[in-house]
Amino acid sequence: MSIAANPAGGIVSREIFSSETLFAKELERVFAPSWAFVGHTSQLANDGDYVLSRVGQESVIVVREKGGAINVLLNSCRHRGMPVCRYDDGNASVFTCSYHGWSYDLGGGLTGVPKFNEGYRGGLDRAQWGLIKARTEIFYGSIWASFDPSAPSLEDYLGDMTLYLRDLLQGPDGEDDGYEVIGGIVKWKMPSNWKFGAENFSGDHSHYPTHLSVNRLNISLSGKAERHPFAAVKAPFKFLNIAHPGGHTVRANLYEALTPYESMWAAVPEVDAYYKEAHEARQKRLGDKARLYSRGGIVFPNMHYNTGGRTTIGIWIPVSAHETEVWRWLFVPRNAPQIVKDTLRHFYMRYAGPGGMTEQDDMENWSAAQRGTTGTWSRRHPFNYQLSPDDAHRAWPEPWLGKDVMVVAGVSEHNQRSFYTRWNELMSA
Amino acid sequence: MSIAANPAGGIVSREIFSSETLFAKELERVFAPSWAFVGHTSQLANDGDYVLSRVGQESVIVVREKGGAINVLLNSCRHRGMPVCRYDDGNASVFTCSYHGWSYDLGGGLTGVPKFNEGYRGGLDRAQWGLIKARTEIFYGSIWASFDPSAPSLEDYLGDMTLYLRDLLQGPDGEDDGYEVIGGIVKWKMPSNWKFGAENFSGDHSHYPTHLSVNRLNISLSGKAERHPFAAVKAPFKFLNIAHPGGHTVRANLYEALTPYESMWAAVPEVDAYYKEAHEARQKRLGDKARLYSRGGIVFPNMHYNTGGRTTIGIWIPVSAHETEVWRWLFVPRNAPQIVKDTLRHFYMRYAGPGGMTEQDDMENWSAAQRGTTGTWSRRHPFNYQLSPDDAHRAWPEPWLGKDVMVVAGVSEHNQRSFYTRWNELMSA
Amino acid sequence: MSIAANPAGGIVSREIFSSETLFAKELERVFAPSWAFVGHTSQLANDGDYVLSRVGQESVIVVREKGGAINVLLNSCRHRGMPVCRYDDGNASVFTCSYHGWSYDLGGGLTGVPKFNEGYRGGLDRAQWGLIKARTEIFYGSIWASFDPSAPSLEDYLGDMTLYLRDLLQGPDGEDDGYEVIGGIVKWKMPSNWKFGAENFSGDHSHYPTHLSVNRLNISLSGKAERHPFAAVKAPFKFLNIAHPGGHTVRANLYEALTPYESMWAAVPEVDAYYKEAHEARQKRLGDKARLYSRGGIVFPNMHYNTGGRTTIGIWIPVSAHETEVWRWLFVPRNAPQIVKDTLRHFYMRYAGPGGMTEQDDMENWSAAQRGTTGTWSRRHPFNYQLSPDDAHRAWPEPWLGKDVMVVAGVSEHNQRSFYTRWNELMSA
Amino acid sequence: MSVDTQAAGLAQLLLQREVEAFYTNEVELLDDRRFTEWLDLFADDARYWMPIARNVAFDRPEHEYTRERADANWFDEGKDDLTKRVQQIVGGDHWAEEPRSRTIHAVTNVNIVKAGEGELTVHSRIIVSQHRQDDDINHFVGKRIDLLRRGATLQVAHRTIYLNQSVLLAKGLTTFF
Amino acid sequence: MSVDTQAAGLAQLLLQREVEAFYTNEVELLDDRRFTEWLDLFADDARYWMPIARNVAFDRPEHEYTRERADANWFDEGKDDLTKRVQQIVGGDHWAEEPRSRTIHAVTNVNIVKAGEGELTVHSRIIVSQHRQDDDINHFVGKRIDLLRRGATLQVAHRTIYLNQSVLLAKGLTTFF
Amino acid sequence: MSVDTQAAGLAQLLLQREVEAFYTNEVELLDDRRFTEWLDLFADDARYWMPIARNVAFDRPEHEYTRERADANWFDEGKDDLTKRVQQIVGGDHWAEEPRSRTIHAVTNVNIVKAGEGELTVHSRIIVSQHRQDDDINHFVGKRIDLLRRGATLQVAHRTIYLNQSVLLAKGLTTFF
Ligand code: FES
Ligand code: FES
Ligand code: FES
Ligand SMILES: [Fe+3]
Ligand SMILES: [Fe+3]
Ligand SMILES: [Fe+3]
Repeated sequence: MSIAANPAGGIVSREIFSSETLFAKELERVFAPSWAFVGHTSQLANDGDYVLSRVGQESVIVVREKGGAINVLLNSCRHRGMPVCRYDDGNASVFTCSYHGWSYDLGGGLTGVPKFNEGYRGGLDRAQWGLIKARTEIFYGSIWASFDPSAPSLEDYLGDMTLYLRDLLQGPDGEDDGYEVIGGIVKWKMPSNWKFGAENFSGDHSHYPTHLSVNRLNISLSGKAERHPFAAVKAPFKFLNIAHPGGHTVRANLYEALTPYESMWAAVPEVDAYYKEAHEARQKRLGDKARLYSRGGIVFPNMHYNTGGRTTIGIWIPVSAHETEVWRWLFVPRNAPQIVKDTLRHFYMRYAGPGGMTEQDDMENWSAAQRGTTGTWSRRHPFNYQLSPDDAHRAWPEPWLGKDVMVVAGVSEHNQRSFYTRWNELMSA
Repeated sequence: MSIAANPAGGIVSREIFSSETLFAKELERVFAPSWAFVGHTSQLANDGDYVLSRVGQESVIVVREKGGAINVLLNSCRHRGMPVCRYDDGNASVFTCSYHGWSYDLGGGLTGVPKFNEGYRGGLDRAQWGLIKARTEIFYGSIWASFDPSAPSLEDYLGDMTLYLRDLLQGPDGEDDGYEVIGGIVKWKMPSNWKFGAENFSGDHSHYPTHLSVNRLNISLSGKAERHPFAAVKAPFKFLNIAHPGGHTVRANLYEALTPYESMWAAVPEVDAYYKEAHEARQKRLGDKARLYSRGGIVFPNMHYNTGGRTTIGIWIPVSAHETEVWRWLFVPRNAPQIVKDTLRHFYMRYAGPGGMTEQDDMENWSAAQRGTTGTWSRRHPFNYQLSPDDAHRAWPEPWLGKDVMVVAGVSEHNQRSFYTRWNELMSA
Repeated sequence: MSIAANPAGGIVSREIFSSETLFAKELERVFAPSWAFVGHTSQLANDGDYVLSRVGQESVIVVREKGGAINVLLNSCRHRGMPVCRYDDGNASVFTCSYHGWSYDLGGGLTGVPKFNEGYRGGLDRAQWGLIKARTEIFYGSIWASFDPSAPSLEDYLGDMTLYLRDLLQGPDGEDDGYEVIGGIVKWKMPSNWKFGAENFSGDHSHYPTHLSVNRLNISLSGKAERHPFAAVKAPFKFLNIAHPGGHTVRANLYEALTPYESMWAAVPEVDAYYKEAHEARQKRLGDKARLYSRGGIVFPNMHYNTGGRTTIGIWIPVSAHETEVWRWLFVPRNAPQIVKDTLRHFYMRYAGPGGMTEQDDMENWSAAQRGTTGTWSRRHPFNYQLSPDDAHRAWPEPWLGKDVMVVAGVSEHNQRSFYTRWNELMSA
Repeated sequence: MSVDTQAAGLAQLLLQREVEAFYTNEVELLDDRRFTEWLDLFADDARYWMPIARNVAFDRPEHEYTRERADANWFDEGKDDLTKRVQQIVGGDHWAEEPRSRTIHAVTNVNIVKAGEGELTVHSRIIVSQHRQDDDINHFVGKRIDLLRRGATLQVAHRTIYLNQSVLLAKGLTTFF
Repeated sequence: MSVDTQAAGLAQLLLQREVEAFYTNEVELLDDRRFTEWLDLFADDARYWMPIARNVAFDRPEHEYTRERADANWFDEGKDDLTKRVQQIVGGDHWAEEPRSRTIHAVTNVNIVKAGEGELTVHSRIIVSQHRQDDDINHFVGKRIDLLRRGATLQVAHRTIYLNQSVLLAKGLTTFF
Repeated sequence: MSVDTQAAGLAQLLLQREVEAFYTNEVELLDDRRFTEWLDLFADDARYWMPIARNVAFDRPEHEYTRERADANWFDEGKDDLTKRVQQIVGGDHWAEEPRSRTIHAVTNVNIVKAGEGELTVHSRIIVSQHRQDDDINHFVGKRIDLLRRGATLQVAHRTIYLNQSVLLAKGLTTFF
């Protein structure tokens, strides 16, 4: 059975965006067996620092225990389900439940139970009743969690995507783990299915009519028209849609050659100077691979990111078939001058999220399109993803792009087809 | 299986008003195969004029193309479902989607696709990806649409109801297509099942306790007590409940003879004069059939209308088992003096809709009764529609009332029984 | 099949708090066959007095007919479901429906039907179309109703619980039917499953971390620390968790001996004096059984009560799996001086309900815990009710506590296990 | 400040206060259900108009609201109509208001945009919260334009109320604005 | 205007301003969580009363709200009770307010209906928006009647708050009105 | 009252009125979509800041809102940015505002907490109701702190808006506050 119709052929049923039955199944089949991005090590500077995050719909505590190890714990008391942590962030040595007082250490261990001896009289095996602890892995500063014991390792889960994720987390100068998160996770709700967001970040390059207004206004800081700073670069490149068999996708420019820096931030000379220097350092550090300039992508199913002056990681939190909560972490280069950090921060705020001049129009369209998924007649007609079909190359145009990736150059709905194909595999099994 | 219990016997299950499962089935079985009223030609004066309307829950564009033909198009882009028209009304030569820019002509044809050649490379058959176009028919100015290719023609769907619909659309002087819609479709939501409205308009003549207050206040303009202008007429008549096998129903007075005009609008002499003249012209034009004075009715399932100084057509838009959106088009005689148009407009606004002194109390009762459909115990006890049973006559008292109509004279729940019998046929098939 | 996992063993599935499917089943299996508390005779001083109440989700009219008999009628017109009574309380001799005017006498009999003769022509058997009347019983002033003809008598339904219910309704001086309801039923909504409330009142003695703040503030009027007036009493007692096979539960102190009054209301000397006198009168009246001092409990499934200076009866009205409406009747000793009534009224208002400093924190925890019942991962891990297992004694420590009760002394989750065991029996049958 | 400037300033403040007090008194009458006294705040020839909103393109703002005395409107009537509405409510048989609504009206941002000889043009915002039974709840927020006539007291000669809603999210407009 | 009329007008305006400023200061204290200072706005013998609304027939309006010092009410208490409520919140262990609410109170339509020697009777509307955590949200709208006592400063001697809701749509009344 | 006291009282009232009129004018400009005129109310070097709220423990109130010019915020920008936002809306191609919102802004409890030589610090509450299409509806309630600069007219030099929401319950902040 194919739930999503024929995604490889560019035909996707509308029902997958509106059926609450399929939504419930998605949580089990698509979200539960996956790895989730839950934060970044720069959020946890000191032992005891914690921050709440989400794995699928679940609230989790991401906490740094004594010695620096990071744990991801299900934020639900084993006694009667109460969230044991009720603050967005803070520093703690123990989490004590406000309902009946069970308390847990930073590894989730149930260390305190009122009336443990005289009440439970040996009948409560505390080792069995600790907070549910996720498998946790750190990848170049990014923190990942999975509650599924049968999921592959994070590295296997990512596959060739490790290249792009590492690249994302490298500073503009190509140094590993070169970013830090600024204060304040941006969180909001939108009235559309999470997959509208996912497919957009996976690579919806034909949606420029959405952004007529910001293109008209030149919101980039390149001093030139368009909304992207990198649009100012004139060096020849191939625009690549890079799809991974695990459902991850990447949008990237592959420049034909290593070329000198071209101004992308002319509006703020200090920033332009920083990027020039970084550009050169990166070429030195990465060599030929510095030709790769990522623009954004997703780690299947719901982590999404942008680069190119808007370095952010986000998650689409599935609330219902018709509602999604969005969280965004804003990244700035760890070692950049303050003016670079400020400029990027400001650029992001004006670009993305509910206050962002660009993404406001994306979300308007996603939420309006959402209504087209429920009607008696309209839902009988599938969506179309047939742009640029049948031309994917494996491990192309450079083998180092990944041995399993399937790549299409130019504007295409290839990445979206791949995303729904992977989704369909999991759902139709 | 009989889902509605025994509607012909006046026994109707409460569950049909509250079950979301039955509601979903209604959309498929009752709404999908029907014809829907979507507007009136007077709303589209010029080529390119369009207005949004609804077919069942679906948003549709009713548009007049070059040359005057009227099309009804599903307002959902075939690419990714976005509504291609986002304004309640206007004038257009093309509908361009704000998401990825597909554009459609006024016949729904997909005329513009960005990257059509270099992107789709012949793989997209535009003829297959136009907007979904409804079958559209015009009946004396009223516009009707159906998306069901296997539905009968509108005329067959209406059957004998054509007589009453034509009558509704005749001016007070009996001239065909004698009405025009005034500006502003009245739209609101109410917290009750759509069938409470449908059964009321089909003929709920025993609900006068609902309207004690307006009867007390004499809101008619007849200068006499009561809320209806026609209540001032003293000529003898039979009050008829006229039910059609297709589920349509009519409430009408059949006067015993052609009699001179009796004052119904004494409060506004110019209006009274207009109606006197129209009364005489109508008798001349229609002869014996002018004895028929319609008061209101429904075209199955959800079009409803009133006459008698409140000439309006409305639709009950099914939102959920517990919520309905209502739209009302207000009609005035096309050729009447302005004071007649103003008086009727004012009379309607004070009578019907959320601002109407009469219908406020109807909706209060419908929404309170709605709660009686969900309780553990109350829903085990069906509703009662046994008023005036077993006395329907076919094609009576005049054969020209329709060869298939079943008629009961006097206060009765006959029309409601017929409505639910038809509903039950479709749902229980 | 065991829907609640293993409640007797202290393991309860989280799904029973969040599944709407189970919720619908609860209405049929748990609520429908039970007896419901609907009010108190002191609310109906005169013939014709009525008050609206609830049986499960259903609205009912509790009315005193001529001669003093009390009826409980389903508040839903048999014609088309309209509530025939639309006021929270009042005095009436007939209930006339505002929709089509059917009218019912105070026994529910359908006495008035417009057009009864000429319309229904003998086809409507009024005896069959009266308001649905519940079985009604009065127990020491409390009014109970059941719509289930196969339910046992109230006395059999209560079993040994009659002792505790009678005790609850005895004045502080031990006189039967010694309480009256003060004006104003307290009603509100809370975003959690009704069973969080039920299990709390059934006996959640380990939830004191919930009430750290009020314990700190000494909101009791004993002049001593703690929030309960009875906490000031130093006479030795056993704290008993008393569970009935029908699912009812009681929390009570059983003092070791009849001891002199110890001050519990030192902050208001007149109140203290009243309680002292009542204490002595009660010992005289009840003899050895006066050692029993109830603190609260539940009548299965959703009636709950507190004593000990907060004499209240409440019901958890199930709205959905995730929402509950709460009603509370406040009782004061019928014959006490006004200052006692005022003090108790004030004590309650500051203690319980949405304005109550104590229950605010209960409800905060219940509604936060509610979220722990839905998550993909968290709902795979059942709740734990294993506190003080395996130590229940039948009819203990005094046989007069009830021949079928199973009792545990001290802090325990015994009552909760019993509650869910009974629930599970009904649901899993 | 000169004495004259002071006097002018004071006069302006007193006028502002007079108008604000007029509106505060009005909402108190409405919320206390003193409807007959409320009617007295309207001139005998007063008009009460609440148009219907449409969703239109940016270049057709003039088409956004339906027209007074021409199109369908939520209200477009005179004092006689308002009087009938009041008479309907007070009778105890107007089911949509029986039991009665509990309403709270708040008026803010009173702006005297024109103070003519015998008339004032005043803009304001009105926030209305309406509760009936346990869960029949409406919230309305509106922009109001009044023509107030100055006589022994102020009176409303013309009132316009713009609601934001296009599809009205209420089954009945049984309160006043 | 005569000088006397001017002086009277000015005095009236200053009184209105004084009362409005009192309320504005009050809502700022509440929203800034300066609860102890907020308590100072109440006289030591102050009463704070919020009755419960019932749905009653049109001819029993006097039965619509429960009675002070007689029936069940949402609040019917004195300054000592308010003080305990404040002490509860500030301790960090009152879970219904931990994390704390973010509130915004707005007061409008301040109406000095009686200005006696030492006391003012003042009506107003209060709009309260309360957010906690991500989705614990309450909106309250109320009609308020205050008895304000005039001393060195104004103080609330008696406050009545009428909410519209009959079944309260909140699990906790943890803010002040 | 002495003449001097009177003059001082009057001056205070006139200042209060001036500021209230400034805000009333501002909301009328916004709701009438006269955005270009609205921009004129801001100084060229004005800052417009709306932080993000976090749910924090009672003893970390200083961490509750994100920091200006340091953290992520809903807005943290200057007049050039506001100007771009206005230019975006008026073009007819900003889909999130096409068709346009119908908004109603209300400002209450205007509190001049500091009146310096050339500047005023003013607190207020803002209530915003936004409707688009049939059911795209947002309600925002905020606390505002303005620095107003006094010149020929008042101008906003710095504006802070505190919303109660932590997770924003809107897909777009396309109106102004
Ligand atoms: S729920 Fe956490 S200790 Fe009971
Ligand atoms: S959704 Fe219409 S062009 Fe893509
Ligand atoms: S619903 Fe009661 S008489 Fe018709
Ligand atoms: Fe985009
Ligand atoms: Fe009617
Ligand atoms: Fe408790």
